[in-house]
Amino acid sequence: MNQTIPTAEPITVALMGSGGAGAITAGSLLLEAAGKAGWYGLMTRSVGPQIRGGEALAMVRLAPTPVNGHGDRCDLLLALDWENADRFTDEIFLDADSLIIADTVGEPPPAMLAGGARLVKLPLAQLSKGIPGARPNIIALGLLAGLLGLPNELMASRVAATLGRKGLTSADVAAAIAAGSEAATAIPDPPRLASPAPVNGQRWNISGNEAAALGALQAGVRFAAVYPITPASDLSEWLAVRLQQLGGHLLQAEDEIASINMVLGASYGGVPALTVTSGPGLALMIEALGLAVTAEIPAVVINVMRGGPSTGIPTKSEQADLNIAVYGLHGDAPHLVVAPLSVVDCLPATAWAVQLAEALQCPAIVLSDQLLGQARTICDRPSQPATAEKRLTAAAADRYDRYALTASGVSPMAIPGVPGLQYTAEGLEHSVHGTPSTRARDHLAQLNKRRDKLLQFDYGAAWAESEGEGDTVILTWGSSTAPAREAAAQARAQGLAVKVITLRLLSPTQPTAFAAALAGAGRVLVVEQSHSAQFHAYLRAHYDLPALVSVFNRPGPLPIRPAEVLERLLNWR
Amino acid sequence: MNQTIPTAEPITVALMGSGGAGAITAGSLLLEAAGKAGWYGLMTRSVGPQIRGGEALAMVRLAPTPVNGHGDRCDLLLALDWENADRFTDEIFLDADSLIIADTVGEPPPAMLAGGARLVKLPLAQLSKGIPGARPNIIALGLLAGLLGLPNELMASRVAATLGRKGLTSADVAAAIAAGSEAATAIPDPPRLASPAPVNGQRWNISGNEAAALGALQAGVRFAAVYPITPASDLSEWLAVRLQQLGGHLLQAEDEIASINMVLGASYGGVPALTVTSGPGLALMIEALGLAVTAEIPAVVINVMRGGPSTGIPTKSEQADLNIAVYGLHGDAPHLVVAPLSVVDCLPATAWAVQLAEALQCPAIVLSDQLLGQARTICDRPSQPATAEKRLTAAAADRYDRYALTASGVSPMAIPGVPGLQYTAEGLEHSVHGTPSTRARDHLAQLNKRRDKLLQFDYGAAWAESEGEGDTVILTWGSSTAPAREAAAQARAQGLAVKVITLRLLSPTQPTAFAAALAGAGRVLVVEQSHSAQFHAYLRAHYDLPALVSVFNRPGPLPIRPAEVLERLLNWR
Amino acid sequence: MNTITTLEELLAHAHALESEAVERYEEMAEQMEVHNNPELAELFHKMAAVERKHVDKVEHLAGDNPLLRLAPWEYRWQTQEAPESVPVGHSHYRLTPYHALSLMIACEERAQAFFAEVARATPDSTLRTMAAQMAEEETHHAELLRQWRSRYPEPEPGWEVDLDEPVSQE
Amino acid sequence: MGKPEVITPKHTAKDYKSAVKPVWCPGCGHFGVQSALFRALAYLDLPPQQVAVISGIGCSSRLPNYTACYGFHGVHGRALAVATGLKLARPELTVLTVGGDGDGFSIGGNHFLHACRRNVDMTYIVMDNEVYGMTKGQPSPTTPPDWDSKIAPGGTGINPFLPLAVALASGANFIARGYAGDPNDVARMLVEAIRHPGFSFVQVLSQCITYRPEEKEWKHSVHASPEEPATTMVAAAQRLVGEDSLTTGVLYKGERLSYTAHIHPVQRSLAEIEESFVL
Amino acid sequence: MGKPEVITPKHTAKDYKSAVKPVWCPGCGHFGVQSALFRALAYLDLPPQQVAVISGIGCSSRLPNYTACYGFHGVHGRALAVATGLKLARPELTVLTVGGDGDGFSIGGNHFLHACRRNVDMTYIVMDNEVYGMTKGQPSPTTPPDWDSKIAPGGTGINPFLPLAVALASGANFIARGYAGDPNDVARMLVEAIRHPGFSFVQVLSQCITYRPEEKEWKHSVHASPEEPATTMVAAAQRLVGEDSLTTGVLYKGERLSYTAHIHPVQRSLAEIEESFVL
Ligand SMILES: Cc1ncc(C[n+]2csc(CCOP(=O)(O)OP(=O)(O)O)c2C)c(N)n1
Ligand SMILES: Cc1ncc(C[n+]2csc(CCOP(=O)(O)OP(=O)(O)O)c2C)c(N)n1
Ligand code: SF4
Ligand code: SF4
Ligand SMILES: [Mg+2]
Ligand SMILES: [Mg+2]
Repeated sequence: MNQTIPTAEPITVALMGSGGAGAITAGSLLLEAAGKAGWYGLMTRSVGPQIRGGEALAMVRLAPTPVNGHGDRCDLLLALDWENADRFTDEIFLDADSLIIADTVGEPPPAMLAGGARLVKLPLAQLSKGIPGARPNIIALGLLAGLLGLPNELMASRVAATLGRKGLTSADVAAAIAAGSEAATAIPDPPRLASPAPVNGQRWNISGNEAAALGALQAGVRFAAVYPITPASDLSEWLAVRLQQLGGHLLQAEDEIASINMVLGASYGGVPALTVTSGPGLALMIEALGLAVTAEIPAVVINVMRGGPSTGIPTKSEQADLNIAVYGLHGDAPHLVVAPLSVVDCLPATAWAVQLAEALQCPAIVLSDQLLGQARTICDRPSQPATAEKRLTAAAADRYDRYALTASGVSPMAIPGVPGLQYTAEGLEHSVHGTPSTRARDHLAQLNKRRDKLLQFDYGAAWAESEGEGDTVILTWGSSTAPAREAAAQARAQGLAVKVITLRLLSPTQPTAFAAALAGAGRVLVVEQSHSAQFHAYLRAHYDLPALVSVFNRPGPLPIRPAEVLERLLNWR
Repeated sequence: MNQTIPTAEPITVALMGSGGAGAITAGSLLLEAAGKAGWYGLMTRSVGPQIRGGEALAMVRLAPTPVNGHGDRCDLLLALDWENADRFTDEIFLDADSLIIADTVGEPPPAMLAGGARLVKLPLAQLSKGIPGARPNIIALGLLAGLLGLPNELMASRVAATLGRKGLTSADVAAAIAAGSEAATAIPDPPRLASPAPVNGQRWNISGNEAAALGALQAGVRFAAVYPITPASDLSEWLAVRLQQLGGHLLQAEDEIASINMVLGASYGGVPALTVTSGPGLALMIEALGLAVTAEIPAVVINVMRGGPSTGIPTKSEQADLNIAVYGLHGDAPHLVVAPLSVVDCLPATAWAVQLAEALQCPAIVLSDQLLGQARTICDRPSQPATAEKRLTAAAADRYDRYALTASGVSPMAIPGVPGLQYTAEGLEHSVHGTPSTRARDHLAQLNKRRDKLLQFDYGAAWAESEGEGDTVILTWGSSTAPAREAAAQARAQGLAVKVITLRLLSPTQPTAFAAALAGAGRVLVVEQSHSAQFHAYLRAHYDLPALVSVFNRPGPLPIRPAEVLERLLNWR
Repeated sequence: MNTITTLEELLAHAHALESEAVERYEEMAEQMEVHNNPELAELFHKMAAVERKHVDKVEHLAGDNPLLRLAPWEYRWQTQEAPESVPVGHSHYRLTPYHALSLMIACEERAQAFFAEVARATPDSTLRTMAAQMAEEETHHAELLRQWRSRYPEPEPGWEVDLDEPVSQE
Repeated sequence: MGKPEVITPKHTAKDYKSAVKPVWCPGCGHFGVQSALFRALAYLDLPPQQVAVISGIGCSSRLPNYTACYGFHGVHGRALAVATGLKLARPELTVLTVGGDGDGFSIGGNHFLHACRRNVDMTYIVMDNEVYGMTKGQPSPTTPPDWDSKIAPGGTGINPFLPLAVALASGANFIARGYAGDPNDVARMLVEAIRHPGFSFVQVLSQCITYRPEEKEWKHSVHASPEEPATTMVAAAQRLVGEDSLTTGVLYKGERLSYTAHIHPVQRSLAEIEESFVL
Repeated sequence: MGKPEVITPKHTAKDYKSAVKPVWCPGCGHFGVQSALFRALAYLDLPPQQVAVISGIGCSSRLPNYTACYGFHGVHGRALAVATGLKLARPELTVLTVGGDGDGFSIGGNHFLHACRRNVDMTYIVMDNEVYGMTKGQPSPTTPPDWDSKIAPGGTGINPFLPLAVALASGANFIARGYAGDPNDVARMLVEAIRHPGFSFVQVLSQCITYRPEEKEWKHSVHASPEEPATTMVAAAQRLVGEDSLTTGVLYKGERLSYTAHIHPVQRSLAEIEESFVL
């Protein structure tokens, strides 16, 4: 083992390889092993355009405290090979403190050395040759265990548990890990992890998409109809198995239009239901979402955003579906839009969205993104949904008016099967009874009702999260929260007081709560990952902002980095 | 003939009847005859929910000067019967100066007499009995000719030309008109029309939907694929015949998704193409519009708005598809949105939209509405499209980059068939060549290009229309223009200087031109027909407005009335 | 199966056989480039170059006589494609040189079998001689490839295993 | 049909009728379909609250509001998807989908294909008038190619869609054709259709007197199939491809298992699922 | 097949190949379809600029970028609509639509139905691997009901879609099935399909070696139809309903007139049309 003093900072390890080198698998195993050893962590991945055998990059950040995003730089790059490494030069920031470990064969692209990173070559492939079934990526895991101070046994047991099926014996795994770990001793001055704090409570290993699905289940979803689409399909796939186990059902529909309409059918039948998609699929669901608004049927769409417009960049993240989510429906169609602000928050945010949809008899769009959804985190056990809002169902009555005007705007909803409450869910404008009507007074009454039920509802504190205090406020949402918060922390370290407000409830707007949260703010920096500054335009349209507003918006496919935000905080413009 | 002095004001005649009484036909004939006699006019209609035999109302406004909207009150209601007249009490404003003429059978609903209107009963049905083939509505036309001072012969010739086919002889028509006209003499003090000015140039009789279709043809559209939907189908139906005559083609597709994709196919093939729809159909086209943005394919969607959300109120007008039109696409997808501001303007506005779409290789949405589209007007011959922007096509080159970065942002487009320029129109993000790319620099370059080509284009003065001058500015769009202008005129008459700015180009936004147009404005009244004040939120998001902003927004189904706007001008709040 | 009866036809087949091999090897080389297997990319490029020489040779044999060109489905292969084309399903991004050479050997063997069958079935002696000669050459090619292959160890079972999952795109 | 069944139902046809008055044109065939449906439901003695009637948009699709059952008047062309979701979520309900030829075969074609294929236990009634009634008389997929209309002057030139043949090829388990002018016959088919497991498709020729007045002639041209329903796809294909589209009766009864929704009993608790995330 | 045709084409297969390298997995059947297409186009000697290749989204739908023809890589499932618009606007082009079973039969099902029915003169090639390759191996409409996958654990339980039978019932004018492992045979079908007037549908069994490695076995199980193509719908229905889905060959050749687009010569000028509005 090396003797360097561990730093208190998180460290970021990049694992890169191509054509089946197993970089992603290695990254997951590193995350898991570090988690087992008591660290928190986050792993994201980046891949080439090939279905298989493409170049791949796993970025793993580990720390003794919770990790929500990547930092700006990479401490350690482990290159299993250099094929097409060029693709990743934009994503791996190496500086003079960075260490690159690579196989003896091949050379890094010059860009990766430009920052002055130290390059150490090791015969990874060579080392694996001697051990039956071993591969360079397993040697690499041993090496990382050695470098980062993870016990060899722990690493070996994770590897054996995952890869055992693929014909590797425990002894061979142990030998491969040991060989790698041994090789680590030859590397002077490696980046080291601060020791983990003692673990209190349960730690979970979960992806954002899994978290969203679990949140939905916790909130009572028992039916889903979906159509596969990147980067949302893994959510559906996880959900399919669990719904089956829970006595519910997930159906792969013929298309997205069918999915959302099936969801409306199930929900009309009284079963909380959802669908899962990404931009192009959401575009196809727009018409039916309008029906859900008018006919007042609860429904949830989890939209895992990817690079747009059109088919765009399906494997990468962007926050550019905000417009379609909040404004996309034709006519005046108020509805709910909720955005998780971290990988872990995918769980409570989605659960909340389901509850709100049920309670308000309205469609809710959950705006997650590829970065959150496909990231995997080691975290504390996520909290259960805070509230338990449910659908208000109708009881027998003399005359049942499905769309009765009530104080809350929410009318009791009859569930098919209950005698005496038969009604027709109606997409035409209608009277309180649900009979089609073209009358001005019916239209106005129902428009008011559909708006007011959303506006009058008490969303409590969950509408936003605030961190820090200061005259300078960052306004942001979703996956931009992590870099914004990290930048704010760095600014604070430099003496600038910064408050970060993240909106979780994007629609309906919350002008009063917003004004309170922003009270006293001297200037606002809006941070978002979109080319046209959609979030800023949305804030401007519906909220009062201070006179001094600066906007940092940048499109994907690269995630927003803390340094970019910090630069805008320090050089205000 | 009566001796009352004709007023200089326009007069509004309502013709009402049910179950085959022919009120709408009578309205059209009145409009036409008045047009022939030298008057300008506008006719709108309102109907019950039945396919046939429902209650119907034709509102005809006539004046010696061009008519763009209805006023606040009705001078003359001619009720062929009183069946279901209740439905129209919100639409026919009768006051003490109003005259109601009705058959001797039946009684008006009390609401129609509440304003103090004078009721005259005449034996219309009785009068028609004696004349073979005549109906009360023809007698009524004679009556109106007599009352309004239209020559009997002129009216008779219009009726004969239109209804002749239905088995009515000219002599019988003449007799019926004469009988009605004769009956008019019995009515003291009728509303009278100011004499028309001598006619200079051609007068046209055209509906907004026809005007839009003609504009598209003038701008070169030779292919259309549509799916029927109220209130847009009549546009398609008119177009179908004319495209056939012009050697083009209109195809009724299986659905709206097919329509818009067919349009993209034809346009990719080099033929300017469009589709026609209303809210629910537009919702289904959203995904393909994103493709048109990314693959840079010109395409036009004429969206004739109706009451929303969802199936809503299909036969009535509303301006509530603004959000979906400007913001509905997923990802950052800049595109064009153009709104005609009067029935006649449907022609040049649509022609302009086609030209812009072609020149900017981008989809354009024309936001018309039921009020404009289904209204019929007697107007001066509409002006030809002012400009003649065309698609920039590619010529042979060594290497053809379909998405080359150019100064204007517009890249020459190859048309299939031309050798050496083969390329693939691509909905994935791509390099300049059109090859799929996930690289940050390609994404940014293409996002910039797609935005900048729209922003850099010189739209000239057509982006908006301004009327009047004053410290008080009304900002409005589309069919709200007519009542806003009429209110402004009335305010001016009361000493309040009001300027009315109507935006024709809704997207992209024009901040510089807007600021210039608004320079010196002390306060702004936003006027729009939507429940959630979509236009106001859009203006707030993208333009700088003065501190004093008031919003008059009201949903459909009733048209905005000048008096409502005037009230807001006079009692600012 | 009706057989080849003229020299013209034989040359046409030989030409198609070699040129389709070039195309397939180039295709496989590209696959390897895209899938980060540079060693194999090089190997397949090399093989394409070799086959291209064979194309030239057939063209030379034909002399001034224009080569007969048949519709793709009119060739009388005994296999689904021209015998020297690696069947589409046999590629893999984790191929090793050993595999690649084995695929190539199989190609040469199929080509040998094809020409041998032509030689066997024809009553025409000129044709027989030329086909036999071609078969001979293919045997030789196969032999050279076998020698080449002997330099590489036979890959262990599981060579195709990729620990990473395929990627979901679009 | 053998000996008449003696029934003592608790419900009569009018128990299924709501207070909402149809906006249909007097003389419209859809009235006949409505009567047939009420008679069938009464015969089956289904409590109205156990029946859900799902539709899209069109004159025909207005039906749910006219029934006293649970109704769903959704968007154009998507009724079968709504019905599928409902039936999977609430298998104990009797789910009926109703609509027009435009709704079902034009914009709704994909859901029609896949509903047939999926074979969820429900009944789909298409009131086919070979035209778009609601939007003023445009051609639908079943309209004859030479039918002149404003939107397709001189006719579409497109061969009519064969709903029964497509239903068969796509996997529908029960296929019948009725005529709105013979509501009792349609009622009989509906009873059979509802009882038959899996996806049952009943096309009812239902004249649009406003835009296709010539359809009044159907009463002379429809004719009952003299044969028993086919029970194999091959036999049915023989009958349904190239037939005259005016033959009424139950034409095919398949034996495919209906989609069970794979709804298993609960095997695992949410807590156990959560447990799987624990490191 | 008689005497070999002697051809002296100006184009060879590689004239149709672009410089873009496929991202397809090595071993993917789509390579075979690509070869077949290039060979067919070369045989037909069509100038690449006269050919447009239209697709949706999927591994298979990536093909246009790999050709040297005019290409269109649109959105998922809508290729046939794009192709229809293009062909009607530019009848002189050879329009080919390509894509996968997911793109064509799942999300694109409605356009498939209506393209068959409309019978516009173009060729539709579906590279059927009975799976969604691009999105990681979900079942498609043609996937066997018991194929286990993450999204449908234990199988979908849904009978596979019969593309050829549905194409026939919907009105396709030419129906064939090929196998990607036999590109020359596929090329032959494509040549016939392109030459045949009206809507030609060619399903090509094209293995997905990544998600359906068992499809490598197709090479043993596909078998050429011993019969000549059927020429009537009834005869074809007999063959296509209840067949084994592994029979290759041209299975149906119809004689329906292709949709002429009703494109009449110019009959009236715009000025004359404008005249009609003059009061
Ligand atoms: C998305 C969408 N597109 C189009 C329409 C317009 N529309 C309403 S009903 C209808 C067709 C109705 O025809 P059909 O289903 O045959 O019913 P019918 O009126 O003939 O009974 C159409 C096209 C719509 N409401 N929504
Ligand atoms: C609207 C929309 N929905 C879903 C997707 C995701 N998607 C991309 S390809 C594909 C299926 C591809 O399957 P198939 O057409 O069979 O092609 P293959 O990859 O098997 O060749 C799906 C569902 C998308 N791009 N757009
Ligand atoms: S238009 Fe036709 S389908 Fe509609 S109600 Fe009238 S007759 Fe019936
Ligand atoms: S995933 Fe399947 S269909 Fe896609 S390229 Fe790979 S083998 Fe072909
Ligand atoms: Mg119909
Ligand atoms: Mg597939």
